[in-house]
Amino acid sequence: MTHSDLSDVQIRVRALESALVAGGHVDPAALDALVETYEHQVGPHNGARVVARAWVDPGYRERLLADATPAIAELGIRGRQGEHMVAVENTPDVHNLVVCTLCSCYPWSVLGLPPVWYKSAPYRSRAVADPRGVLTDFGVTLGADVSVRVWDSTAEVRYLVIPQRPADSEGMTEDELAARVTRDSMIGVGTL
Amino acid sequence: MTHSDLSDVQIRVRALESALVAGGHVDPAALDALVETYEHQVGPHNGARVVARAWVDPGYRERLLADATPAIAELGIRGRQGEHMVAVENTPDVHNLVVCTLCSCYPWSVLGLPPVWYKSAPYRSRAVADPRGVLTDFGVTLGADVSVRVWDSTAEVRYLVIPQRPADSEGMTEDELAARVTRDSMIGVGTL
Amino acid sequence: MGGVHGFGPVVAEVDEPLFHAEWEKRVLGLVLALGAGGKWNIDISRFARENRPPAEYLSLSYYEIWLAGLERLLEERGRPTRVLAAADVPATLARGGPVDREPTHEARFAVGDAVVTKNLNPHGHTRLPRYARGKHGVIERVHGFHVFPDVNSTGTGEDPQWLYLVRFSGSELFGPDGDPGSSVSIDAFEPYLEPA
Amino acid sequence: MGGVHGFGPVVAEVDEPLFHAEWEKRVLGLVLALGAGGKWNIDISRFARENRPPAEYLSLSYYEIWLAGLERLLEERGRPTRVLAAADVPATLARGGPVDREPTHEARFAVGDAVVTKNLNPHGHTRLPRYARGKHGVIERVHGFHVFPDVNSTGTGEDPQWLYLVRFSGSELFGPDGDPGSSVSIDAFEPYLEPA
Repeated sequence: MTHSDLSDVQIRVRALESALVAGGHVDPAALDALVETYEHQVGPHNGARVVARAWVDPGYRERLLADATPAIAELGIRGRQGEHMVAVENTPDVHNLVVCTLCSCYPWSVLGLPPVWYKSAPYRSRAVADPRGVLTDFGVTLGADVSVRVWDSTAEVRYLVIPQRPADSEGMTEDELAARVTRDSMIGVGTL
Repeated sequence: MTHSDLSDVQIRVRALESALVAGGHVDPAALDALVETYEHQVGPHNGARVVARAWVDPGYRERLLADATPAIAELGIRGRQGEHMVAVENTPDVHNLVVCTLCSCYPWSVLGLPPVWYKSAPYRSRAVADPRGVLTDFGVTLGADVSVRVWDSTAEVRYLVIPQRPADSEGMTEDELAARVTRDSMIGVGTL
Repeated sequence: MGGVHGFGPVVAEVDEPLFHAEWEKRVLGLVLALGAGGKWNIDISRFARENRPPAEYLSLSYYEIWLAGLERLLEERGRPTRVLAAADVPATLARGGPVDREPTHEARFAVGDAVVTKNLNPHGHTRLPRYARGKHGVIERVHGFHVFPDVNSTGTGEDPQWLYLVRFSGSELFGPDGDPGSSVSIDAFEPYLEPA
Repeated sequence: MGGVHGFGPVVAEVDEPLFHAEWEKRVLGLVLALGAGGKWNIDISRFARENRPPAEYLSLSYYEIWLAGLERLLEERGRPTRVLAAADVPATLARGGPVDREPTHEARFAVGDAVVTKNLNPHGHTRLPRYARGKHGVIERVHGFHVFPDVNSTGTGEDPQWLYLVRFSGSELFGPDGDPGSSVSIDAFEPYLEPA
C-alpha cells in the first residue's frame, strides 16, 4: 500500500474535524477519549491475561473454549469488536491462524488495534490459500504433520488463538506467563 | 486507469530506446515501420471488408464461418494477432460479444490496435458477468428474447463478430457496405 | 481478496507504532464517534469503505479508506444529531454493538451437516468471500441468530439470520494447488448455504 | 478480473486517437521489435506484464504496463542479439506467430462432451480465468493442438496441448446473479479440463 502525501491528508482531516466540531456534531473531548482508550488502555496485554489464565486454570480454560465471550468478561474484558468471541487452542497437532479476508476484522477488545500487515493485501490474500507460506514469512515453520486451521472472520465473531504454553515456563506465576504471550501468537502468526 | 506523469514516461522511453539503438539491439527504422503499419495500414477497415464480403457472397460467408483464418486470408488479410481466427455471426436471436478478461487480446489483423475501453478493467470485468449491462453502456438494448454469447479470448484464437446487415442496405455495393461496418459492431458492443 | 495472487510476501514493520501519523488518530476517533450517532450502522459503514474501484481501494492505506468511507457516509447520510459525549465513551465502547438477536425460527442446519455455498455475485454488500463460493463444507458450529449484513448494509433493517461456522478443506477451496493439510473456516449466514 | 465488481461503467472515449502520446508509439514498436529477437516468447512476455501487485497493475495504463514488462524482460533475459531490420517488418508481421503444432496424440474430448474445469490456483502463468474455475461446461469446438502458455511462459518448452472452446451458462458461472440468457465461452487447454 502506498500513502498519499501525508500533509494533504492531515489538512483534509483537520478541516473535516473542525467543521464537525463547529457544527456541534462531534465532541472533541470524546475523540480524545476514544484515541486515549486504544492508545493506552486496550491492547494485547488484555488477551495475554486471558491466555495466561487459561494455562493455569483448567476450569477457566474449559469455560473459555466452550463460550469465550463470558469467560473473557470474567476478567473485566469486553466491548467493541469483542462482542462475540471464540477462542481456539493450538496443540502439537493443530496450529490456528486468524485473518479477515474481507476487510480487517480483528478482536479489538483483547488485542487492541490491528497492525498494518494484518490489514494488508498480502496477508489477507495469502492467509487462506497458503497459510504455511505466510507463517514462513513470520519465521514460523510447522512440521508437515501439523495441520493448519485458518479462521476467516467473515461475520461479527472474533477469534483469539490460545498459543501453546512454552516448555520452559514451569513454575511461572500467572503474571509472568502473561508477560510471555505475544500479540502475534494470539493471531497465530507466532509461536512462543 | 490513471496515467503517470507523461513527461516522466516519455523520458524513460527515450532513454530506453536510445540505449537499445546505441547498443545495436534495435533498428530505429524498424520501429518507425512497425508504428506506421498499425497507425496507417492495419485497422477496422480490414474487418469491414471481411464482413461486407460475407454479406454479399454466401459461399464466402460459409467458408468464413467454417474456418475463418483462410477465408480472411483470401482478402489478403493475415498476420500477428490474427493467426487463428474464428468468425461468429449475429442473428435476430443471438448477439455476440468479444472480450479478453485476462489481458487485452484482440484481433489486430482485422481490427488494428484495441481502444482503451477494451483494455480497461470495467470492460474486462463486466463483459462476462453482465454483458447486457455493458451493452447498455454502449447504448445497445437487446430484447429479452435475444441471447448473448460472450467470447473470452483466453488463448491465441481471436474472434470477429459478423454484425447483422442493416435493413436499409439493399442494393449497396460491397464497398458501400464495408463503409457502414463499424469497429464496435465487429467487437459486439455496437449494432448497425 | 482471499486467494488472489501477486500481492507479494507479508512484511511486518519492526517496532510498528500504533499510529503512523496524528491524523490517523483523529480519523479513528471521528469514525467511532460519528458511528455512535445513529445515522448509519457498521455494515453501511463497511460498504461505504469497500464499494470503490479495486485500484483505488488497493492504493489507499487503511485509515485513508476509513477517511474516504466517512466522507461518503456524511455526504450520503448526513451529519448525526446525536453526539457522543466524552463521559459516555467508556460505556459506549464497553457495550460495543452485539449483533445476536432473539431467533424467530429454527436453524435449518446442524453441526455436522454437509453444505455447499451458493455462487452469489451480488452488486451490493455481502460477507461471502469470493474464494468460498460454490464450495462444499461442513457445519462446525451454530454461532447464533445474527444481524444479516447483506440487508443491514442497505439501511432497510437487520433481517437477522442463523450464522454458522463452515469448514472447508484447503483442497476444496484451492484445488490441487491448495494445502491439503490445511482447512479454512468462515462464518456463513444461512442464506449463503444449501444442503450438499 | 472477469466478474469482479466495482470497476464502474465502461466509458468509451469519443473520437479516441490510436495513441495518446508519442511515447506509446515507441513502446509499441520496441515491444514488437524486441519480441522478434528470440530472447523470449509471447507467454513469457505476458507473464512479465501481469505478474505484479494488483494495485500496481490496475493503476498503470496499458502502454505503461507494456513498458514495465519490457524493462523486466530486458533485465531478466538480456538484450536480443537478433535485430529486426526495417525491411523485414512487413514479412514478420504477416507471418505472426502461429501456435498450432502437429498433434502427438489424440484429443481427449470431443464436441458435445460435458466437462468441468479444474480449480487451479498456480503461482505461475495460467490462462484459465478465475471466474471459470471449477465450473461445468460443454465442448463446442476443438481448436487444435496449441502451444501451452502455462509451460511456455517459463521458457522451458512449448508443451503443446489440445485446445477446446468450452461454453458455460451465465448461471453456472455467476449463480443466481448471473444472466440466464447469456453464455460465456472460453478457450481452454486440455490440462484445465476433466470429464464432468
